[in-house]
Amino acid sequence: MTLERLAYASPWRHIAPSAKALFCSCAMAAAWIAATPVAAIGLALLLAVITLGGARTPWRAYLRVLTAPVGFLALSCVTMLVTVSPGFSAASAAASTSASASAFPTGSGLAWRIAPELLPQVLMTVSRAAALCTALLLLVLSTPLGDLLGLMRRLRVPPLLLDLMVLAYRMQAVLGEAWSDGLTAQRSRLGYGGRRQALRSMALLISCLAVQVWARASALQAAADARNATDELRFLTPQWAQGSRHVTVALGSGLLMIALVLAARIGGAA
Amino acid sequence: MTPLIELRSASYCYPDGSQGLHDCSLALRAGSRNALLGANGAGKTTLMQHLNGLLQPDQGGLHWQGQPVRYSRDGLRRLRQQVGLVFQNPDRQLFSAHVEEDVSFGPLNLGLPEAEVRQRVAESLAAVGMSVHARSPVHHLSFGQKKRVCLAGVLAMRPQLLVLDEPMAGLDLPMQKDLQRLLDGLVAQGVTVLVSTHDAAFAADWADEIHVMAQGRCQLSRPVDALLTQPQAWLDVGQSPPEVMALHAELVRQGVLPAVPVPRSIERLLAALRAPRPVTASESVIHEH
Amino acid sequence: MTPLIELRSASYCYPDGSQGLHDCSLALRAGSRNALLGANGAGKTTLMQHLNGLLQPDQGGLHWQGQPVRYSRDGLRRLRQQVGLVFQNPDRQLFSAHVEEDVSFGPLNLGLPEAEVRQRVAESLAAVGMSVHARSPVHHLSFGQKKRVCLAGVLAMRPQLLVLDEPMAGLDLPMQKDLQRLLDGLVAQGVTVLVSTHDAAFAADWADEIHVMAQGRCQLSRPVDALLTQPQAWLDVGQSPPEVMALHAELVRQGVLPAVPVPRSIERLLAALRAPRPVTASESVIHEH
Amino acid sequence: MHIMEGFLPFKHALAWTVASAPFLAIGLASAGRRLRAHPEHRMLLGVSAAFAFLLSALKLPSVTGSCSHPTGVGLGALLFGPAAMVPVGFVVLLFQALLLAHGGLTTLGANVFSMAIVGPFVAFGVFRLACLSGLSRSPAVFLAACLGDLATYVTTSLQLALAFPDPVGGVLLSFEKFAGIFAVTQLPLAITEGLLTVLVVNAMAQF
Repeated sequence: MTLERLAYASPWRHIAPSAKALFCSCAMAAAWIAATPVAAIGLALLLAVITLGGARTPWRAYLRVLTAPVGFLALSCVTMLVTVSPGFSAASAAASTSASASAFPTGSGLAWRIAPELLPQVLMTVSRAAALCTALLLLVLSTPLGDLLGLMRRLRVPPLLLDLMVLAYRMQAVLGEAWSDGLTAQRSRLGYGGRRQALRSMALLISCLAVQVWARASALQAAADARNATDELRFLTPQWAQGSRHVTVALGSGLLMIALVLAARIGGAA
Repeated sequence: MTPLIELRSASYCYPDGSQGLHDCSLALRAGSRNALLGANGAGKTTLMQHLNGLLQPDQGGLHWQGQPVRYSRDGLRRLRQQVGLVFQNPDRQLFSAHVEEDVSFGPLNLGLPEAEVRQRVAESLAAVGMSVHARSPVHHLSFGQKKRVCLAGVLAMRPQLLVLDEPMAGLDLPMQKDLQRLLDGLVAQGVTVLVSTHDAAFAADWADEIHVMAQGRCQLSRPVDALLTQPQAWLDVGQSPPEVMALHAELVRQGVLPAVPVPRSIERLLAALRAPRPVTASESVIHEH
Repeated sequence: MTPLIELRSASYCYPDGSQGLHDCSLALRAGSRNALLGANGAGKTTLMQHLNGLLQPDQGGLHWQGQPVRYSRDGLRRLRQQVGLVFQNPDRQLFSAHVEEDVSFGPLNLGLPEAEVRQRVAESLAAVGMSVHARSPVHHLSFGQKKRVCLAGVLAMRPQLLVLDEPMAGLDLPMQKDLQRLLDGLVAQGVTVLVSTHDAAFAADWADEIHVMAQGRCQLSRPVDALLTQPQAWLDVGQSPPEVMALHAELVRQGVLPAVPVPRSIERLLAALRAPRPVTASESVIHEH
Repeated sequence: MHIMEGFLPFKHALAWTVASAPFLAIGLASAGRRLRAHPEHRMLLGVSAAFAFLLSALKLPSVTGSCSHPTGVGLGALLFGPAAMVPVGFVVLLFQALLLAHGGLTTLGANVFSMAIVGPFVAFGVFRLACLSGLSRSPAVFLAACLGDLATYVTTSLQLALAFPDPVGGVLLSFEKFAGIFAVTQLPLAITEGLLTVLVVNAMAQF
C-alpha cells in the first residue's frame, strides 16, 4: 500500500480533496484535448513535476509507482508495432491502409515485421496514456482514498455503493493485516519451502480468511447496532480549512492548463 | 433505591444451542464503579450484550431505572442511547475510514444536528486524548489508540451507563493507568461504569462493587469492602482472591499492620507499611470499639 | 559457554521506514527460562521474528550455537526447525479446519513420513492437554484452547528453542498457571524458552534471566536473582520493578523478614512470612558473612 | 490484467463505461433489495468486497514473477454469486486504481466489463454447466476459475484489439497479437488460479 502511505505523508493531504480532484479532472481533460505527442508528453512532464515538487512525492517512490504502467505500455506498444508482412514488396508497407488490410487473408508469404508507419499512432497513445496516468497519480499521491470517499459522499454517490466502499476500505486494512500475520505464521512453520507447499499453504490461508468474512461481518453489525445503527451508515463529512480558496485556485490553474493545450492544438492545426 | 439498570433472572440460549445466560440477575447502582469477573466462557460478554439490548433474553427481563425495557425499535433506540457498549476487539467495531468519521457514527444515528455532532466528536476525542489523530485513518493507529477511538465513539453518545468488555486486555501498564484515570473521571461526572476483567487485583483496587460470573450466571454481587475480608466468598465462586488479602491478613496476625483499613492493593498496603504509625495506641483504640 | 542462540548488534528497519531494532544484542543460554520485558512498540515482536529468521537484520547477525545463520533456503529451514515461534493471537496462526490438521502443518513441511507425523501430532496434543479435541473444528475452541493448539503446532516440530509472544495475554489465572507448568516441563526436557510479557511480576517469578527491551534495543540482560535486589536497574530501563521487591525491602527494614532469600513473588513472600522462623539467629549469621 | 489509465481512446473508454453502467445499476438494485430483507447483509457485502480486493492484490507464489496476480473472480463468483460480484468488482477495481495504480479511472468501465461482468458470469455459468453435466466438485471448480480467468483476459484482449486494430489484419489479427502476448503470463496464471481455487474450496468445505 505504498500509494496510501505517500498520500498521507504528502503536505498536500491537507488541501481540500475537491480542489485536488478538480485540478486532476482538468488535467485529464487537457490530456484528451492534446493533439500531438509533444503536447501530451509536455503535460505529463508538468504533472510529474507538480507531483514531485508540490505534493512532495519522493522521486524514487514515484519511479517505483510508475514501473507497472510503464511495463504495460512497453508490452502493448511492442504488440501494436508488430504486424504481418502480407508478402508484398516494401511498396505495400508505405500504402498500408485499410485497403491493403482487406487484401491480407489471401497473402501466403506471411511474416512478422516491425511497422514503423504505425509509430505516430503508437506515440500518441503512449503520450496520452502518460499524461492521464500522471494526472491520476497526482491525485492519488496527494489524496488518500479515505479522503476521496468523503468527497464521493459530498458528490452524492449512491449510498449503498458508498457504504460498500467505506466498509471495504476499512476492512481491506484489517484483512490485509490478518493475511500478513497468517503468512508470517505459516512461514515460521516452513509453509513456503516449495511450490507445492506454497500453493497448499496459501489455499489454507485464503479459505481461513474466507470463513472469517461472515464472522467479521456479524461482529461489525453488532458493533453498529450497539451504536444505534439505522439502515444506512452515517458519518460526518470532514470539513477542510480554506476549502473554497483551494477550489478556486485549482479551478483557475486547471482551466489555464486546458487553455494552453487548446492553444497548442489550434496553433498546430493552423 | 432503584438500580440504574437491572437484569432479572435472564436466560439466553445461542442459536447454535449453547447456553449463554442461565437465570442471571444483576443490578447496578447509579454512579458506581463495577467490575465483572469470571473465567473465559463464564458468560461475561453475553451478559454485557444483554445490557445494551444486542441480545434479548429468552426468559426474564431487563429494567432501566425500574421500567421494563421494550425491544421495539424505539425502545432499543432509547436503551442504546443510555447504555454505551465498548467491545474487546477494536478491529471488529471500527468500520469507518477516519477516526473522526467513526466517532460521529453514534451521534448521527441519534439524529443530532451536525454542529452538535461536530462538538461531541471533538469533545470525546479530547477526553480520550486522541484529538491530534482526528483525521488519521483508523488502520494507522496502534492497538491502544484504536481502543481509545472505540471508547470515544461511545462517549460521543453521552451514555449514562458505560459497559466495557476487557478494556485492559493488551494494554501495557502505563496505558492501563491512563484508562483507569479516564474511567474515574467519567464516574466523577456521574456515569455508571461496568468493566469486565480477568484481573481480580485490578477489580479489588478500582471497583466499588464486584460481580462474579460463572456458568452463565452472576454468582456474587457485593461491595469490594465487604469482599476484602472474606477470602472464602471468592473461593466459593471459583475465583482466587487478590493476593493483597492474604498478605494483609498475615501481617495483621503478626501485628505488623492494623486490621483496618483493609488495603485494596499491594501498592496501598505498602503505603500503609511505610506510613509512620502510632503503633499499639491506635490499634488498641480500634480494638476497643 | 557458547550461547544457544545469539543476536549480535542487529539493526533492522521496516520497509515503511520505521526502526524495528537498533544495535540490538541478545544471547540465550541453552536450557534456560528467559523473559523479555518491554512496553508496546519497544521491539519485542521484531526481535522474536529475528530469532526465527522471519526477519533478516540489515546489519549485525544471528548465530546458532556459535555458527552464523545463513539466510538461504536451507539455512532458514534448519533455523526454523530449531526455533519454534508461537505468535500472540491464535486466530492469526491457526488456518486449518481441524486441530489435528493444523498441528500436522509443521511436521508435514519438514517432509517427515506420515507415521512419524501422526506420532508427533498425538504427542504434542497430549503435551498441551488437547488430545480429546484432536478432531474438533478449530473455530469451536475457546481462546485458551486455541492458544494451546498453537503451541502444539510448534512443539510438533521439536524445536530446541521455543519463543512465545505474550503467551499469558488473555488467559485467566488458572490457565496461566497451566501454561507455566507446561513451559517448566519443556525446560526440564532441555528446551530453552523465551517468553515476551508485559508482566514484570510473572517475569520475576518464572524466569532465570530477564531481558528488557526499549527503543529497539535490549537494554538489560541479567539473571533474575541479581535484579531482585536492584530496583534502580529496573527503573533505569523504564520498567517498574515487581511489587514484591519494595514490599520485601520494607518488611526487611521493619525486621519482619530476613534479607535473604529474596522472594520472587508475593506468593513466596507470603510463604516466607508464614514459615516458622528462627528469627535473629539466622539473620545475624548471614550479616556476618 | 487491467488496461492502464489513459490507454484506451476516448470513444472506447466512454463506450465501455456506458456498457458497464447498467450492469452496475442492476447489481446495486438487486443488492439493495436483498438488504431490505436482510439489513445485516450490508456488512457482509462490505467485508466481501474487502476480501475480494485482498484476493485481487495477491501475489501468487513462484509463477512468473511477483507482478502477476490472480483475479479472484472465480472464487468470488462461486462464493457471492455473479450478480453481487458486479458492485463488489467495481469497488475492487476502483480501489486497485486508487490504492495500487493498477488500471485507472478512464479505463474503469472497460476493466469492470471484463473482470466484474464477463469473468464472474462465465465462471458461474461454467460451474453450473459442469455440475449439470455430472462433473464432481473439484474439476467443476477448476474449470470455473480457470475459464473465468481466461474469459477475463480474452475480453481484455478484445477490448484492446477493438481500440487498436492492426493496419494489415484488422481487429482479428490485433486480437491474436494481444491475446498471444498476454497468453505467456495468463495461461499459467489461469491454471494456477484454477488449482488454487480448488484447494481453497476443498479447504472451506472442511470448516
